[in-house]
Amino acid sequence: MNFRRWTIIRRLVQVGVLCLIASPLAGFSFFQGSLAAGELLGIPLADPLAALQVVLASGVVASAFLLSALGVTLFYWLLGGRFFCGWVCPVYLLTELGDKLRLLIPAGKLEIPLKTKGWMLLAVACITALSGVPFFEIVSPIGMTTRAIAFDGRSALLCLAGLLLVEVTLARRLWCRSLCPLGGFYALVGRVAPLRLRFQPARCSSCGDCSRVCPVAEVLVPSLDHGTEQIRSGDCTRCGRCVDCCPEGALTYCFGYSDQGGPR
Amino acid sequence: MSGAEEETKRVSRRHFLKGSLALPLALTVAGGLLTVPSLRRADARGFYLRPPGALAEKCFLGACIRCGKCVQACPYRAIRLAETDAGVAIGTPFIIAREEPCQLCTDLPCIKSCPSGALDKGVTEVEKVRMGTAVIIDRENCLSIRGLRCEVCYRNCPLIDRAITIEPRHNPRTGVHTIMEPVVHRDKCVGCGICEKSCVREQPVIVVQRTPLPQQDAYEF
Amino acid sequence: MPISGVVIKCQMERLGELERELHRPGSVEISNVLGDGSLIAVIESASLEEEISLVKNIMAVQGVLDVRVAYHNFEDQLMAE
Amino acid sequence: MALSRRDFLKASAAAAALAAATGGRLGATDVHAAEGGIRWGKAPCRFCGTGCGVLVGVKDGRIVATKGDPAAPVNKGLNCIKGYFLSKVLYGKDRLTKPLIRKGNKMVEASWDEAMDLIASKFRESIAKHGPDSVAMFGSGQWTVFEGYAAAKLFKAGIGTNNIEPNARFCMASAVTGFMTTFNSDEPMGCYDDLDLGDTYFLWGANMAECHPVLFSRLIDNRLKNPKVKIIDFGTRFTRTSQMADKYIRFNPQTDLALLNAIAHIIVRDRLYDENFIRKHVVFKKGKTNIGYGLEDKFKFADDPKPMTFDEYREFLKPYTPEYVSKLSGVPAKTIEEVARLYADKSRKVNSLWTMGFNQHVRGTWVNNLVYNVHLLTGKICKPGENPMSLTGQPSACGTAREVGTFTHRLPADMVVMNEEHRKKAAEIWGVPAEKIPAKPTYHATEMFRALDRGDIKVLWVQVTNPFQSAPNLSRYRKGARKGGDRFIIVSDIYPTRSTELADVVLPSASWVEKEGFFGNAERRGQQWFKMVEPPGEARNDLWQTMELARRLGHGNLFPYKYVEKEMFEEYRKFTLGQGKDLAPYEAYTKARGLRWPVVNGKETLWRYAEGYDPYVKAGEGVKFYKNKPNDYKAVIWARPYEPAAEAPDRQYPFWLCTGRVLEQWHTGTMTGRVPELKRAYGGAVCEIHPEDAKRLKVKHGDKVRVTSRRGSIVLTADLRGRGKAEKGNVFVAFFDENKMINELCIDAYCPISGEPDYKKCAVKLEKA
Repeated sequence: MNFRRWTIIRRLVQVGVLCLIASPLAGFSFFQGSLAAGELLGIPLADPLAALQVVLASGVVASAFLLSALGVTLFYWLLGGRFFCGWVCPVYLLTELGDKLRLLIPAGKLEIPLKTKGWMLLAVACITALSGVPFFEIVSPIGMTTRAIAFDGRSALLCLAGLLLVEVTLARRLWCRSLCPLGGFYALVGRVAPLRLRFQPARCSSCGDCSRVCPVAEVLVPSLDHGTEQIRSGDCTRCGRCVDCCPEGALTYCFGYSDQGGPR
Repeated sequence: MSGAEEETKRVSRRHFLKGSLALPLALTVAGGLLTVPSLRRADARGFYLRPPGALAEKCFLGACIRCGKCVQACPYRAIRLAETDAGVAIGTPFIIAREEPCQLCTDLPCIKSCPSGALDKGVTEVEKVRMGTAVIIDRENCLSIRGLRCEVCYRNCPLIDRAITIEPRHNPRTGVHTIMEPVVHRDKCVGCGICEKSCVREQPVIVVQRTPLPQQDAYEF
Repeated sequence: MPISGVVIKCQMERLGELERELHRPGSVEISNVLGDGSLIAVIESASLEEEISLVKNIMAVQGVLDVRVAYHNFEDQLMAE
Repeated sequence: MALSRRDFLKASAAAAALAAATGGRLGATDVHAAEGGIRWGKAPCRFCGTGCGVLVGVKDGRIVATKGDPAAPVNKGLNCIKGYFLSKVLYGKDRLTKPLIRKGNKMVEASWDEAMDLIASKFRESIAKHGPDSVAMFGSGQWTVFEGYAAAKLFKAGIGTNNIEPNARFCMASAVTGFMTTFNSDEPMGCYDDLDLGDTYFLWGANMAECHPVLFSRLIDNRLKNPKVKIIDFGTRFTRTSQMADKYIRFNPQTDLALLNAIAHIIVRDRLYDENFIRKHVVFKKGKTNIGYGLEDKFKFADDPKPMTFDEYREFLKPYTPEYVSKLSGVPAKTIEEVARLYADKSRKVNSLWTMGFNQHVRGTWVNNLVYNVHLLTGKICKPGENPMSLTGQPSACGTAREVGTFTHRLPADMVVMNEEHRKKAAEIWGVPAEKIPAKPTYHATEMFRALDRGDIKVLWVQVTNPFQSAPNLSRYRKGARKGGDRFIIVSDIYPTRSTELADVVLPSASWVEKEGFFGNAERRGQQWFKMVEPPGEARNDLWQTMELARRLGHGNLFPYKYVEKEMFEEYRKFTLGQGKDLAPYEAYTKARGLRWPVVNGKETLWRYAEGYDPYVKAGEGVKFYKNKPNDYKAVIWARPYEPAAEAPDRQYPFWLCTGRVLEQWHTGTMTGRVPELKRAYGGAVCEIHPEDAKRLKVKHGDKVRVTSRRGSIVLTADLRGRGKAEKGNVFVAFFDENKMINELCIDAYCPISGEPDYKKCAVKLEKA
């Protein structure tokens, strides 16, 4: 079916998030803060990675903070970990834009493995512990973007422009696919997440449209080759583009686990 | 398993070693080398006037997650976020007293708003706040010390007669007037910066600085 | 170190000699002599105390009626823009 | 040539000293070379009644510098923060530089000719149609002597109306009537030297620390030198003055009347009075009681003094026992006893100082009388370091408003229009037929604005003041001003104000050293200055404006001067000679740093009525109140009872509202408001509330509160940490803020004798806004 239902919904959500972050500027008060920590209708939200860093960096333990972080983790676990990347993170939106730009100009083809994210996560943890500052919060393009939106942090925009440039010229979706430690974190969560993509081999006509649109094809393709029932990889962002583009409707969202094996 | 698969496995392992391990390691080293010195630089860069209840600078830099909630909580728009030029302090909240000092809201909304504990929830009344200490850095140019009736800093101090008092002394220049010298009391001054804002000189002669650490002294009197 | 301008009122008849008597380059410099019997002097000193004592000394000089400090290193109060 | 910094310093030093020695102008030429082209001249400060001397530095036709004048006896080179920024008050961006005429709702620029023609025609019309009492002038205690004198002469001797009042009616009138009723001559016997010489100081309703900063610094220095010195501050609000005083005594608003009677009661009861002094120098009198509050239009009052004996006076004081008054005032009886004893202590030199707390009072005249009573009973008056002293708020409230007599009922030098002799003398000096000067006073300030509201006054000219921010019960009079009809309002000012916005014609004025001037401060010191810079654009001296109107109305002959200021002053001086108010020749003032009248044979007078100081008191007389002929040269002790305020808190409006000033801003802030530094130092008016009251109202520091009286309502920021601490049940708001005009809330009740409104007491309610 070529009506791109999920993509449209997802765009709405992504833009919604941007508006949410910008809302205090317009004088609204139902949301405060940013993605690192915020408050929606009085419910405290916290980025689990940020919380982790605070503990590692300063040893300050604010229980309420950690609790809300846990809540957020559970939320994303339910929706499939990197659902955060695909549906919420403004940088993902940015790199998607990069993706579009790549079609227009000769783009670099550097390949860096998805697993790197995990190692980056570890790296951030180590540096944070060593330096005593929440390292990722300092360099994170996510933090920069949100601050740029909510508090017009002008200088941050430069870094983002730089990121976009790299994305286009060096490697496709470099940041989101391979480097973002937060993505790495949610990839771990996503492995055991109940919300997944369901694949019905019977319907598949092997047209390969899905693998063309998928930001992390290397986890989609093998699963399809093996004809497994679910895409179990934590790297899948549940973005649903494959669902939208599959002419046979062989790919759908599903909730719950199937015991069938297959590459993670 | 077929040989081809074997092949891909080995390739991917090598690939794994080359890419997904080497790169993060490189980054760890690089990042570490970058951060630690720049952290020191941030300290050397001198004094950020932090919002009320902020932990000691080093600890604060660790505990603050740069979310900006305190900025949105401040009714006087006194709190702003540091830009990239602040090194590791990027995104942390601070106050430029000369432009808009902390008005010491009775209910301290900024502290309430801080999620990570970088602003200490234990600080509940304004008298307990310690953002810094006001210091008269330029006695030569202080009009009050010159004998003029200024004392604007004193009269605007929210802890008037506690944090700043007037020490009157005879003015030998005129012989019949009093020099009414404003004196800051470190144990009471909260460092809100209202005095710095209100000083009438072009360059404020009273400014908020990092509160000096008490020095161990064997002598008691 | 303080610099001040002072007006020294003198007995008319001793004006001339006082001008010479009081003039000490580096500490007390007479800049003008006025018809009404007063000397305009600039006093330089290392400290306020020294300056005060200088003024006291001048006051003690026989023939000096009154010394008024008219200016005391207040130059930046000019606020010239 | 480039001077090194050190050389520059030395040059400046020499220059300043020279300026000091030669009175600025004289030295100017010599100084010129020395200080990179800055010429120095002397002038009194433009602000309060203290009258500090300043040196004004001029370069290329612009004031580039000011500094305290080291040669000025009042301040010896010091200033307060307002004086420090004097050089900036004239150079605000929005300075008025062209006459403006109202066309519909717009003010359009016009030439002086158009403007003056229009004004003159309006005056002529109105006088022809409705008589001379339909035109009026509202002037100022910031008028130079010349401006005030010219206006008074034009209106009283030219146009032939007594419709002339100064804003001093709003601040000094009660002091005047106090002096007149007790001594039959206006203005204090003492001078600022009393601040150095005394050892006991009672401050009544005066926040000297903020409103007379340099004098306060002098008073405190006296205490630093002399451990015996005691400063006792009576007030209804804890101020910076209270903070530095030895004792702060809070009393319930309006009960100062009772307190002073209680003090007298104790002094008489325990025979602590100076019998000899009383016998020689004092008579006792009583006047009417229940004299009303002047709330209704056209309110008239005439006192009817009856002599009484000491015993009758003793009887009158009977009820004012410390116990009774303690209940009334909230001051412990013990404290009242102590205070009375301090006042009477033979070993102490006692002074009383007061300002608006006494004067802006529905019984202002009475309370002034009562404080004199205490000094007269104890004979602590007319002695060095022992005097009652009324401080003033404006630079020439004394010099112009009071001495020149720019009130509806007054003529120069203590004379009044009601007195035929006085009219004759004035007419003679002014060279007009005696009958030209009307014998009946018309409206005092408040009544003047009521008359404007009613339409009895058609044409009103406002000079050097801002009544449509400073008048009480403001909303009524602001509305009245724009009611239309034949009403026509002219405002002369240097900046757009809340008054110019109501005007039909706005005239751009010259200010301070943009013209030659003469001020008289609170210690009878007259101070002259020369014009030093040109006013900006087409701005012009108010003196010229008044004389120009005179010329166009055909009264040009009243001002036949060449060197206007000098000749006018010499003419005015004729009034003062031999009256115990003698002024020196103009020349003398151009050299001196001011002289305190009476000046007889070039010698100024420090203490009036005192042998050895006042040339009018002959050897052997000791003290003589020689101005009080009607009471054969004795001062009057008045039996004045306690009477309640015009409006007191009730269930509906439970708080007292008091208004006043802060150090950084002056009056309606039109000048200080143009100095960015002062604006930053104290930006806007706030509402001082007692923490417990605030708690009850659930108001925190910084919250917005709505303050409402029966006359108006404004929203202010609550201040619980401020420099001033409101007492329970009281709130205080400064009146300088043109965006928060607290006077809209003030009641326009006034002292029936002085006509001065009570800005210190009315009832308001507070709500969290």
